[in-house]
Amino acid sequence: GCGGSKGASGGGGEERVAVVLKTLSSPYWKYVEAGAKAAGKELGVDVTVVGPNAESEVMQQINMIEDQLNQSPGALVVSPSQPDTVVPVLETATVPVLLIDTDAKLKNKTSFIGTENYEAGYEGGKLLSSLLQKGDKVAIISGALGNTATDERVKGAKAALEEAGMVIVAEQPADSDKTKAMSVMENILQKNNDVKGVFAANDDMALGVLRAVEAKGLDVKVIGTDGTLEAVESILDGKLAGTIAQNPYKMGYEGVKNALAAINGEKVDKRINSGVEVITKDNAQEKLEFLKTISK
Amino acid sequence: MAVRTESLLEMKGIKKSFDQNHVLKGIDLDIKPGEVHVLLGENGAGKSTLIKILTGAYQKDAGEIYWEGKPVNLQTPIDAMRLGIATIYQELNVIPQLKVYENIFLGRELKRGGKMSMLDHKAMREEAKRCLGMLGQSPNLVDMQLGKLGIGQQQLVEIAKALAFDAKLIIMDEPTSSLSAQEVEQLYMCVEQLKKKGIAILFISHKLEEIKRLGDRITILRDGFKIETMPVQTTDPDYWIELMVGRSLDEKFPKQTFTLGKEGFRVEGLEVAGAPEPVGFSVRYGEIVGIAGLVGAGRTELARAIFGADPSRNGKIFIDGKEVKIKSPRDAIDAGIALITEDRKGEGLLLDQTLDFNITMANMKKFAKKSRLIDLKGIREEAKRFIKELKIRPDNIELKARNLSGGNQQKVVIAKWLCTKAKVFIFDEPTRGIDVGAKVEVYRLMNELVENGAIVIMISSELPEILGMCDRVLVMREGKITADLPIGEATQERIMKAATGA
Amino acid sequence: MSQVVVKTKNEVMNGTLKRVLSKFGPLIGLILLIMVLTVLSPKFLTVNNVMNIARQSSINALLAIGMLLPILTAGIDLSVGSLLALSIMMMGIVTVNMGMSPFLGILVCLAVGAGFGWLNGILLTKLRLPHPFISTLGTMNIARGIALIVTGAAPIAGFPYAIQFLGREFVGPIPVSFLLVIVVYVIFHIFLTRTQTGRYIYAIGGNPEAARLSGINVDRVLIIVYTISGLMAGLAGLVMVGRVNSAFPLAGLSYELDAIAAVIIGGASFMGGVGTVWGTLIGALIIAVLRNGLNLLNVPADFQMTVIGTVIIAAVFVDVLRQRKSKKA
Amino acid sequence: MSQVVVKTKNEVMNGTLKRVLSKFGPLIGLILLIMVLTVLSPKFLTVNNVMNIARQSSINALLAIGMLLPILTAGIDLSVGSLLALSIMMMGIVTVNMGMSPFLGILVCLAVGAGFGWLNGILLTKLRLPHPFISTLGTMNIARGIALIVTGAAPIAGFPYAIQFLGREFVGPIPVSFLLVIVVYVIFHIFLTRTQTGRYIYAIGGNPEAARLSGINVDRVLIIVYTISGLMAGLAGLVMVGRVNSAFPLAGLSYELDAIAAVIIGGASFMGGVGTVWGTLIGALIIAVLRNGLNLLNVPADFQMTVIGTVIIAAVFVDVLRQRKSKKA
Ligand SMILES: Nc1ncnc2c1ncn2[C@@H]1O[C@H](COP(=O)(O)OP(=O)(O)OP(=O)(O)O)[C@@H](O)[C@H]1O
Ligand SMILES: Nc1ncnc2c1ncn2[C@@H]1O[C@H](COP(=O)(O)OP(=O)(O)OP(=O)(O)O)[C@@H](O)[C@H]1O
Ligand SMILES: [Mg+2]
Ligand SMILES: [Mg+2]
Repeated sequence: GCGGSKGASGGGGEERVAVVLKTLSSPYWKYVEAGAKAAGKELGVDVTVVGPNAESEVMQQINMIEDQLNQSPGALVVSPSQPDTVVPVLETATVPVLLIDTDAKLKNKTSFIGTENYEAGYEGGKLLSSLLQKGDKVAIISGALGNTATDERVKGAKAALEEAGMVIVAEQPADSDKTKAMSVMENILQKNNDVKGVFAANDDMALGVLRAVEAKGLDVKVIGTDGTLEAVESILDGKLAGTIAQNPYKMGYEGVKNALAAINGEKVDKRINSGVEVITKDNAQEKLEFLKTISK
Repeated sequence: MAVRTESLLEMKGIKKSFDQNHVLKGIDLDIKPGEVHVLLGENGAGKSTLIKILTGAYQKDAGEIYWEGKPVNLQTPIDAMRLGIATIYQELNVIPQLKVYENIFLGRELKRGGKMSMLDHKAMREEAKRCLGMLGQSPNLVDMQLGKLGIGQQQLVEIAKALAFDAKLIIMDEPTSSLSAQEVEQLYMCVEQLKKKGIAILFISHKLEEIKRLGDRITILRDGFKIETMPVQTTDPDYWIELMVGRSLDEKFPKQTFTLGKEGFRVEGLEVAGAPEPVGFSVRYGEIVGIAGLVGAGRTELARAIFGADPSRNGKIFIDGKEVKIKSPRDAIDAGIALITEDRKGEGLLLDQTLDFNITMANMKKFAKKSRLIDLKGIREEAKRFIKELKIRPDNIELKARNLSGGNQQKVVIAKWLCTKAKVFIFDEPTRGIDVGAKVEVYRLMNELVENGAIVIMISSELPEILGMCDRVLVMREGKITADLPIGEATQERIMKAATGA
Repeated sequence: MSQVVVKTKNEVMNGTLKRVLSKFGPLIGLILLIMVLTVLSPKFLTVNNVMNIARQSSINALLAIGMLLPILTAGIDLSVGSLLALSIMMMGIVTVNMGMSPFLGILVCLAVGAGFGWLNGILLTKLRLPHPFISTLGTMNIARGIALIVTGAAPIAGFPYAIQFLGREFVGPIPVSFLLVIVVYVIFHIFLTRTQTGRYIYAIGGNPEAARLSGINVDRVLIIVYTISGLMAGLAGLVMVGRVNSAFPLAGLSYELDAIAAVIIGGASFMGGVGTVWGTLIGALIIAVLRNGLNLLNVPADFQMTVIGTVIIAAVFVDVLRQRKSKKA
Repeated sequence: MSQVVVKTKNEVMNGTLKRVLSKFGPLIGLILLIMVLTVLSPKFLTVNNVMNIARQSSINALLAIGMLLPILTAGIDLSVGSLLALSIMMMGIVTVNMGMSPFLGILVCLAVGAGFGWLNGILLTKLRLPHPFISTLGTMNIARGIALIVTGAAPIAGFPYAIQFLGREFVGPIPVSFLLVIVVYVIFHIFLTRTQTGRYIYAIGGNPEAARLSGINVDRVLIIVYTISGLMAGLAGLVMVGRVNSAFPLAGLSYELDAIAAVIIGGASFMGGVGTVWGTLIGALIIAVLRNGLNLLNVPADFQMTVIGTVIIAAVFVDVLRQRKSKKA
């Protein structure tokens, strides 16, 4: 869905919830948007979803929060690109503030809805280890260094892989870019052609890695993170070994739902875990159908 | 060493080469306070190079420089300026984006107080007005943006820049090449005043009359060697030429007269931007028509308008009685018109491209083969032909235009337009900066063009060359053609009268 | 047409008006933009929102005025975004991690920016790299790399109030950061128009060879130019830290593009020698107003890019049209 | 010194060698880099790895050769990364979503790139925007916005083999994409040195006014230049799709920087008129070799940027040193 005006369906008197995401330029955040919009439709809330061009546009996100607050919404749902940065502006907010996907040390927040990225990475590491033997060589593909979400995932994955006794022979960045990930993997294979498994900090990179592996005709287990449509399809085709989905749709949906609850003065849990889903061949079909319904 | 107190400046055994090109092979030069010392030599003889070494713009390979008897080491232009050397370079060295007065004080701004204080714009303006006044220029000029001025006025600003400087030696590298008679006269008066104040002047020029008039001593350079230094007044210009080109020159203006044919080129009611009324004139086969006038008379504007170089223009142009529509330079070239522009650096050359590239640029079509690829060999041969014909030096087609001497650059621009095989040639100050020998070559070329059935129009601020080479003279003033004189009736006085309106 | 015309007072006035307009050329683009947004959104022309814009523009305004100098010399500084990041990371290490005085921190922040800027200048002039694109592309990567290394990519939060002051506080309704912008711009205006070095910057951009032959120490001026550009990156970082109370190594990513856009929209030329302080301010405001307006109108993110692209072209085109008219008249 | 020196055969040889060196200047930087990496990693100089580098460099090489043209005219094209993305998204829609012929898809891909490039040229010449930085910054945003809009930011996968061929296949050990690069570079070399338009490109960059007065239709040439640059973005996109078998709207993000870097490292000048096809190839290879080497050596992520920055400066500096020496000699 690409329209922003669909929320304005009902008559006046609707509550308005502003949702400021890290970006809207990737499928993951589109799922969050879809969830938020769906909740708005079901509950009769006017939902505005905005986000900068890229996750790295941190100040642009702050500006967007300011501009949304300026229009006095009933509540604000935010997914901070850099957790600490939103604190000063959100502290001044006089309306309920809910954080989704990424938490921040905000005193006046109503709730945090999401899964820690560390946990997602940890699950990914566990999944990869379960497919391999102890002592197997693995590689990690990280996002652009300094991107807190991918950095946390990498930390989690590393911890799980090390616990399971895997040998991490390479850890290289590919800036969350599919093409770069492919090149990086080709180069890693050049030196370590006995790598048995790869953890990638997002699905795009996982798919790029997969391409490099396939081209060499090697049997390497590749695990991604995010659970995008493309990744799930690849799992169904028996290519990608698995991905860790953080349930972005649910985050968006719960975010708006609880925002409305807060506006109405109802009690909202301080911490709502949207859970992670480990997606492998077993449950991929189900996930695919769900993703298809929400992305129309 | 001998006592040197007599000399202001002494250069000894100066050597300089660029790559394999040995330009200066041991030059000696001495300049005394209050004298006008002239440097004379063919294009590419190394005059500009020598003075650039003196001003710290280039580094010498060998030799010594003494200033007031003491050896000096000139690493940068600042070093030379500190000694009291002011320089008017051959190629304009101005900042088009800055105002006139800012250009005049560039590098030596006046300030309100100490070293760190603000600039004193007011004082600079006043002082700039004074310097421009010495050259007979209006004080209103000071606040103009320099880039908006014509090339002649820019040159005057350069001269004013040197005057504003409390110098002991002023170097002038072809200062009069872009000036017309009136400004030249002002400059001569200026030079005489400076001389009286004991300021020495190192003067480079290709104009023999002016050397005779101003110079005290003359040094002749040839092939990187100093040939001779001698007093100006007691020696004969023909002797200088002999020393400088290695042979004697029979005639300075090889004028040939051809039978006058029918009208070949006609301009009717042409509205030139900035001109008060439409302009028209015609040229017949077999004649060379000169256009004279003062700086800023609008001659260049007229030429550019004919050529379609400036937009919005009304009027008709006929070649052989047929009207040609000209909206752009491309149209003009297709119609067979060539404009040899006056500003070789700004409008003529690709400084970073080779000579063959430059020479064939306006006529690349000719070298496209059937395969639509360019015939590189053909280009090189054509370029070599022109280099030989115009005696461009060094005769290496691979050289970048930037590395040629000023006069040789001018020849490359001429070659570029000869290469187009046009029918109508408009030369705008074609001999600017060209040495006496080469000038004759250019004049011969014009003769040849006329003989072979081309129309030739020459815009020039050099009255002698107008009088010497043209069959008819148009005089312009403030955008209007104020006189149309057959050469028999054209005298210096009549032309000046029409040009000044006096 | 053909007679000499005595200038009437009216015409003289017109002339002055024209000069003012041509000086504040891009202003017309800004005014048009403001008019359109005022019509489209009732929230746009409120004190609150105007102050928002003032605050949101300040970081880019500071980077842009620094960027003006290299561009005036026909150069460019691609490193400002990275220098901003490195400056604030170092400030964070000094004040938060090591707990030293906030004033020392501010000093470190500005010094790191200026120091790396100086390095840009040295690389350009002493190593004689062919174009600042290369040297600043290099230091852009180097500085970003160091910013990532120093804390292992971790962000730093919890800065002392003294550091936050500039980016956070208000004087009445006016954000301190915007007052800072005004002060800085006034200083730059004086610097560029009234001091020797300022004029030399224009001269070098206009014709570097002529500048050198006029005895200007071109290298020295260029080093000053890049040092100042780096210093402004540090200052912009200080303001940013004040706004978000944290420093992170990816701060300022690709900010150089916005800064360059502001300078060019403001009427400066990549060919050097042309450009003004006030034009740059207007350029920065155009960008900030545009972003703010799009947010107020809740334009979806993917459409925002398209709109921003179109408006950038349109804003400059308005100026081009105006100049063409004033030339014809 | 003053006598005429007869050139020995040796000297003539030396001269030729020098000319070759000065033509392939940045080559020395590349060779040095290769030597260092060969020593550091035994895997580096293997056929396999060399082919890897060839393949990895191809996308940037194609963008860079397109970028060379605007830079030769003293311009720039910031939009190539975005045009790449838009081209492949449209190709995806045509072939995957709508199931049309892959050849139509390829045509669409190239046409979208060329079409937007043409628009860049029109904006620059007909609207008379002051510098292509503005027009291409505008279209960079517009094209990226559209790329995001057309599928709502969703990627498209599963391209037919005919489309994947270029980016995926090998002829013996040699990747087809690199053969494509070679062919394209040869064509560009012929275009730039042997055709009228090619030479006009150099002329315009060297002195636009002189070019115009020499009868060159400057606007027409500039439009061609930007159209070709866009076309190459489309072609690079085609190779990318072949490599990763999917199109995504954020593809090619900030690829313009790598392309510009390759051109400048390859010895071209932002001032226009200077630069060669082979230099550009070497520039693209330097960047690819560097990235490959960092991966092979498993250099930690945080050090990579710093190393890249340093090597960019060093590679160019080597060339500067060489030129300075050859001038002295
Ligand atoms: N920067 C340079 N690089 C290479 N060669 C140069 C350079 N500057 C000058 N030359 C060469 O040095 C020689 C002397 O040039 P110079 O400009 O000194 O001549 P000139 O006597 O002033 O001639 P003109 O009367 O035409 O001005 C010429 O052959 C020229 O090609
Ligand atoms: N771009 C410009 N902007 C404003 N004024 C200009 C511009 N170019 C030329 N002028 C002015 O127009 C007038 C005519 O200049 P033009 O160059 O045509 O004269 P000219 O007779 O050819 O003299 P010159 O001997 O200098 O070539 C001059 O006063 C000049 O200062
Ligand atoms: Mg000379
Ligand atoms: Mg003239």
